[in-house]
Amino acid sequence: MMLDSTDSYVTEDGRTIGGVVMEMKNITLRFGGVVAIKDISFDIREGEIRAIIGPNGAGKSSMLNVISGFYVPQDGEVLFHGKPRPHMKPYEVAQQGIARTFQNIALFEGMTVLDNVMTGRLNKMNSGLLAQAIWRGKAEQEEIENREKAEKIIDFLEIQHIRKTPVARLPYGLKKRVELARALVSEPSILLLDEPMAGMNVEEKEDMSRFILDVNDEFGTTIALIEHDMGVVMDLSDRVVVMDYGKKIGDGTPSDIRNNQAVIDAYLGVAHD
Amino acid sequence: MTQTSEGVNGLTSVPALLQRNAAEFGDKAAYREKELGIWQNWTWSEAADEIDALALGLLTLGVAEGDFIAIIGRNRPYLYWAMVAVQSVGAVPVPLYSDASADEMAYVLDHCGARFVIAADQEQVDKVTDVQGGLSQFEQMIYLDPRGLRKYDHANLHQFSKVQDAGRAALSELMPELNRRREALNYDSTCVMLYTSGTTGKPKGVVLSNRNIIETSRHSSEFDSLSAGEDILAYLPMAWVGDFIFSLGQAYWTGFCVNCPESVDTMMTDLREIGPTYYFAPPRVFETQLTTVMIRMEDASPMKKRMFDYFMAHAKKVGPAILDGETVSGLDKLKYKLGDLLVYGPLKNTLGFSRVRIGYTAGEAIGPEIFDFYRSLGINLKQLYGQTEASVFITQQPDGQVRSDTVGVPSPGVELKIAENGEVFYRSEGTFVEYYKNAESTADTKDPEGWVATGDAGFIEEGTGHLRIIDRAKDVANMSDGALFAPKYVENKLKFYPNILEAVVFGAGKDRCTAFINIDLTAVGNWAERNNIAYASYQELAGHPRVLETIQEHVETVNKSVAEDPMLSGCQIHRFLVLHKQLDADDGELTRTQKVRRKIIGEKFEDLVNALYNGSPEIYTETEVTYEDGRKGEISATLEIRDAAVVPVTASKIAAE
Amino acid sequence: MPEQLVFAMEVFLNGLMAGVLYALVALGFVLIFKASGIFNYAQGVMALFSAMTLVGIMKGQVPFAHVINAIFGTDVHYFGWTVPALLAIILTVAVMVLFAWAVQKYIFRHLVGQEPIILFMATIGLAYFLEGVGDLMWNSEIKKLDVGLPQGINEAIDNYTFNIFDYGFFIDNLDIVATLIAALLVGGLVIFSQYSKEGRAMRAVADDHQAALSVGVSLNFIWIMVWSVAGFVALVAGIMWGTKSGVQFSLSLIALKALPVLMLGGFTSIPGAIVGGLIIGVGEKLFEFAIGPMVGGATENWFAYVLALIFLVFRPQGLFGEKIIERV
Amino acid sequence: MFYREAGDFKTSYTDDNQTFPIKFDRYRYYVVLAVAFGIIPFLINDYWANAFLLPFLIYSIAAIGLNILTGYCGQVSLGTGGFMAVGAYACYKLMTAFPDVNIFFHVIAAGGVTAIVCTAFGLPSLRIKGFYLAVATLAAQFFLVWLFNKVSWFYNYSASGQINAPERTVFGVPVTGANTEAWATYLFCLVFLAISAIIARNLTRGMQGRKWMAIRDMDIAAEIIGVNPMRAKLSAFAVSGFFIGISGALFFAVYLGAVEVGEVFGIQKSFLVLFMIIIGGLGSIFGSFAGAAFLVLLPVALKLVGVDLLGWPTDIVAHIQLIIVGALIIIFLIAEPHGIAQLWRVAKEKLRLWPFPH
Repeated sequence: MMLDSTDSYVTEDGRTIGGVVMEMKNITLRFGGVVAIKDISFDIREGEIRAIIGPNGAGKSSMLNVISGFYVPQDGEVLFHGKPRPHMKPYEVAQQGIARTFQNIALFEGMTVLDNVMTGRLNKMNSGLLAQAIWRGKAEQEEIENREKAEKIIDFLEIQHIRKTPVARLPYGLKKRVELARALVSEPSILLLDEPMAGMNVEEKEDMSRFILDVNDEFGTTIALIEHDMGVVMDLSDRVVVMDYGKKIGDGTPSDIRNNQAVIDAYLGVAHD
Repeated sequence: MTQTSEGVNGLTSVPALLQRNAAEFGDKAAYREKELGIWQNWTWSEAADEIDALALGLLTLGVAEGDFIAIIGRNRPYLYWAMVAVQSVGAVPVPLYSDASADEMAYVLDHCGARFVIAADQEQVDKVTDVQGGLSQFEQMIYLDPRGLRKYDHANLHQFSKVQDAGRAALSELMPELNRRREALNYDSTCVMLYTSGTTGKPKGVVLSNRNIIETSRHSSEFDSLSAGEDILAYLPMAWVGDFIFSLGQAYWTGFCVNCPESVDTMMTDLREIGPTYYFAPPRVFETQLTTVMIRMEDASPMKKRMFDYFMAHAKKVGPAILDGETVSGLDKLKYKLGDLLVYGPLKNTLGFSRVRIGYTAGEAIGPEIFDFYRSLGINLKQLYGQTEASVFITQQPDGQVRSDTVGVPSPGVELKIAENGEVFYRSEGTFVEYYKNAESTADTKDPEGWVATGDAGFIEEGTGHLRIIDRAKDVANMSDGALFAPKYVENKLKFYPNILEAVVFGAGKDRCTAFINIDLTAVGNWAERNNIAYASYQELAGHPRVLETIQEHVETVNKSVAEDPMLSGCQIHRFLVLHKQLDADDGELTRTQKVRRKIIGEKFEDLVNALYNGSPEIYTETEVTYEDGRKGEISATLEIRDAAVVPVTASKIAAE
Repeated sequence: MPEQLVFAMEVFLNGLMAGVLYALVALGFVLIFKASGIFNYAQGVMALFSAMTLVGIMKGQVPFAHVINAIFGTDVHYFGWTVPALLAIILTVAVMVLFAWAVQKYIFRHLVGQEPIILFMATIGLAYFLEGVGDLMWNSEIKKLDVGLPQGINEAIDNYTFNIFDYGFFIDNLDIVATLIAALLVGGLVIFSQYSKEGRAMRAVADDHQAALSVGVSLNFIWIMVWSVAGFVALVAGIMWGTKSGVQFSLSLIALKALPVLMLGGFTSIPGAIVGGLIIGVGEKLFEFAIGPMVGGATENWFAYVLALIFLVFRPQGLFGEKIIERV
Repeated sequence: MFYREAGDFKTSYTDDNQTFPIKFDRYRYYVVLAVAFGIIPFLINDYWANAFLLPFLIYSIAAIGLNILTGYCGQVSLGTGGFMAVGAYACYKLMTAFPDVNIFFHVIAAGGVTAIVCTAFGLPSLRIKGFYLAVATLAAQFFLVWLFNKVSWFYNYSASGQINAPERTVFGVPVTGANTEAWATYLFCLVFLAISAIIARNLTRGMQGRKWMAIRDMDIAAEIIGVNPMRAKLSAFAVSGFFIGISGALFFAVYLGAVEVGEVFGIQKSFLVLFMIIIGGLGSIFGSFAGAAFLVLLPVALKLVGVDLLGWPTDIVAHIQLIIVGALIIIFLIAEPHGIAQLWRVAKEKLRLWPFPH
């Protein structure tokens, strides 16, 4: 299926996939001598679930870090809504509506679930220090409005019962869900998920998949996720990028990828030369 | 009996009550629901607006007077509004059990010919859609929670809020029609139709008129002097008459506030937060709560444990007396006060009972020590006796005359009579109109003078005038030697042991009684842990010799106490077995209200029953079970059958002569 | 040759020598930090404590004398014997080893895996504790310490420089000796950590605890060892300062002197500590010499810090520290 | 045990967000306020004012300040003494420069000045972290103390090099200078403490607090989800500086009356306040109070027992105090890193569950 960057189409399960929102153009990223990403290009379409897969050390996470502005590529550029994105600080990227979760959970252990989720709203709240100090008018107003937003997500991800529990006390699976909530509550235009199912048991994986689909379905959120568990990815995503040793070795719908020789080799671990 | 044909100052329908409340306590809380982390609040006037909006919306959907509209879901304000909205447009609400299976629903929906269904969420919507093919009259469905339903075909599917918006939009043009229909409602128009789960056969649709509901609510509210200040927690199935009376009838009559929990699993915390002043729960709820209390206290430091035991003992001694306003020595009072500070108060608080002014339990007999436990804490827990056909109240216990072994005196406006076979009959303004589309069973239960057969056997105690129920009338039978056989009576005695969850006693027409026992997993499991007995499954635990030991002891003590009653001494249990599976409504062994279906069980486990009588020491059996997700499966087990010591009956007979 | 320059040279020399001492103290920090990630604020107090102990032993002081007197109303002070310096030093080293063992057993064993900042605060607590103990044991009055190090102006240099610049540099013998010893010690430590088995083990621990464990190095042993070494370094520093300006509380402040050295040199780098020490030593002396008079003097109090601070802003990991790569 | 929470439910986020959501706690808080404002002023005498109450109030403010920086934002500072000095000297200069402005505003302004200075010294925190920063803040400590020592403009060229607080009044009642009364000074400080505590609480429970804690718990993640690290850290330094400045001003103007910077605001002060929040509880307003109370009372108690009761020489008692404080720090860091506040929380949980153990 050849599509123009502005075309949109409807998936068989009735979701509308829009035009390209973000495009990676010939990204190359080096750490000193090591080349983490070598001249990779791909795009992300509005409302789709886009997966980046590959064996460990393929450079998936580095790619996600480039998208979220944490790493600055030496070559290539990131186009956001068609315009090249100037080099900006991670928090500026976040303010553009790009939220993410982390491979090894990065929650704020000292806070409750609710507070963690609330932090996701910080770009939506702008009352000044003084206003907050006296806790009147705008400050209080914002706090309440955003609390409600947060609660809706908490409700959506079914974590009401742990609302006021310090995250430090939570089991792994729940932490992952809280982190998703924190990212989701910021109403992101693109949601980046870094190995959302790493280290989960089967049920937890099923739950997480369900939530990811629900999120995409209910809020129409564009999702880009990294996963090395092939199976999960194939069921979840609309399109898949496959990376290996920092190079892109495949890009297309799950079915395309399944019959892509290079991919199969990479996963069967054919010797690289 | 006094016939108030026109209600009290013209309040002849629930919608009328609603308008009165909106006028009288307009900005007093009417509904609360724990949602999004706080208790969302609706005043009476807000509730009235919501209900009007929905009613108008229903009009736009073309609801006609006399239509039946099924309402399916857990307790939520919206669904209560739905009931009243449905009444307002002259239709009849039919609440259904939300945990009912698709085919159970199919039957009811078909039987009442519901044109509309108001469903809570995707789960319920799916169930109905599965069966709607077979429903000739079914037309449209309204759903509350849109989650997951966005992609459904909305040809005849509407979102609750959208319907309300439509209603609000059409306010000006449809308001007259709505008012007309509301006016049209009178004391004898149908208020609600409730399906009795019925311990046998298919459910029957009990038609209750406004008179039934409002009169009963009025009487019962006055009986306990309920006020608009009460708070109740609505957590029992909306399809159950009790919930309808408490959360709708009485709530609308007195104008008190109905609080809905966030979800089933947060029920306990929500209960604690709200701290209801008026509370109903079936015995097993109190039972399990007591069990958990005891289990939790097990881990307390010895010193704290000792204090707890000490004061609980004292409470047992004087608590009930103090509650009944009897005089106790000043020292005891003081000690009780201290205990209240250190134990009772905190305990009630953690259980959420601090504010309970009146608590009721009914539906089953409650164990004396369970009952006394709560009363000794100073919780005014009482018993009532009732059924759907009576709009609940038949008898109830007045303050100060509360005992675990009676169900109290006839409720105001209720007449009682005992037939010669011991069956209890009643007559009141709460008496139901009819069984929908079922003239003959209506005739069976309700005679021309309006006397209704309860189907329970009992007698009125001399002196106190309290009613005592022995058993289901049809279960009361004779044994081969002619001795009276009252299984429930024995089963209850057994079930008073925390270890025993359910018991089914057989013996009608037989020479001696035998029993199935269901162990209580929480209690026995905990006991097993403490005696480090390893077990992999319910089945394994149930079969464990030491468990059988304990159960046997229980059975034998029960036998002793049964033997003391000359009339029923024949009902002692000679042989018993512990079932390898928990009796379950999904397998049809219990009703949705958790009552045992004796007959069905008897047939289903025929092999086991035979084994009980043919003296075999153990029996291999295979049983079909239904899992939560509806899949069916087989479990097999070899059950050990035990003989229990009995007190020689003849001896006691001689003593009697 | 202009006079100012000559003075500057003298200042420079003194700075160098002070710098070597700083380096010595800083080394104590680096050792512990490398091996256990602990930033040992108590280093200075350890110097004070060891010096006190040394004096106490030499004079034959009764430990906790005035506590005992206070409680039992007795009046004991001295055993009435004196101990030769060398023996006393050996005994003191023993005490410091004991101290190292206790610190490891009772404090840091329980704090393994804690954030560095927590460990740092713990060492501040330790500093207080140790200071208190020291004062209780040997009482807090100022003591003279003389282990026979030469003192007074070094005639040779004085004359020599006089002949050249017709101005005699004032260089104290003690400083020279101190510098030599410090230099020796620094050298020794470097060699120790590079070539000895324990030293290599120590570095292994520093690089990767797990790895170190897997090659069968006992963390506990290593940590006790580095604390002992640090104790020994502290003792040497204590002797220098003690001899120079008496054993008193201010001695513990040399730790504060060493901190900027570390920030400059990087907490994990032995050469860094040395270079940093010299830079600070020379820098602060020259700054005081050049700028001091204009701003009222006593700039040594803060010069080192502000220098290090400014430096850090531009190179957070210090001169020789490894670059910090952040990951998520 | 004393908690009766059944029926104490929340119908709005405002109720749910309030500082003391549980009725019982709320009432206890009111009682404390009533006692502090309504009763103590009538019972107070000079001994208690000077030995305990004033230092407690003033250190509490400082502790709150440092706790915001260290406990909430995770930036350890050893410059507290220096910053208090800024507050003190700023206050002194203002008092002498504008004698007819009310002292109240001088103190506030002193806080403001300190906030600015503190922010300036916070700049390195953008590049360096953990104890690198801690050590860096020592620079502030030494530099500032030196500055106030050497530059005589700060102490108005007085020969002694000291600064002395002239008499100033609030509503005609002297709160500084020679002839003040205990109750007046007490109330003056109490008002400041109350306001500081409330402000601190509001800041820490809102989004600002969450940003700080986010930086504290995981700065990288915080930045990636949109926290601007520079603003977060510098605001923490500013707010912290503001409170510390106020406490410094009060310490000089109200409590001591005369100050020689080296002795009063030396590095020991920095450590003292740091210890207060470690023992009291990092990241807890209540902890700030608890820690201050504890470390203010300890010497008083030790003196009572050691000197007055056992008649030991004061220097021994002083040394013992060092040992105890040092040991306590270590013990708390090992056993209860969240200090007294945490112990309090645990106890409270137990009481709420009573009679159940868990």
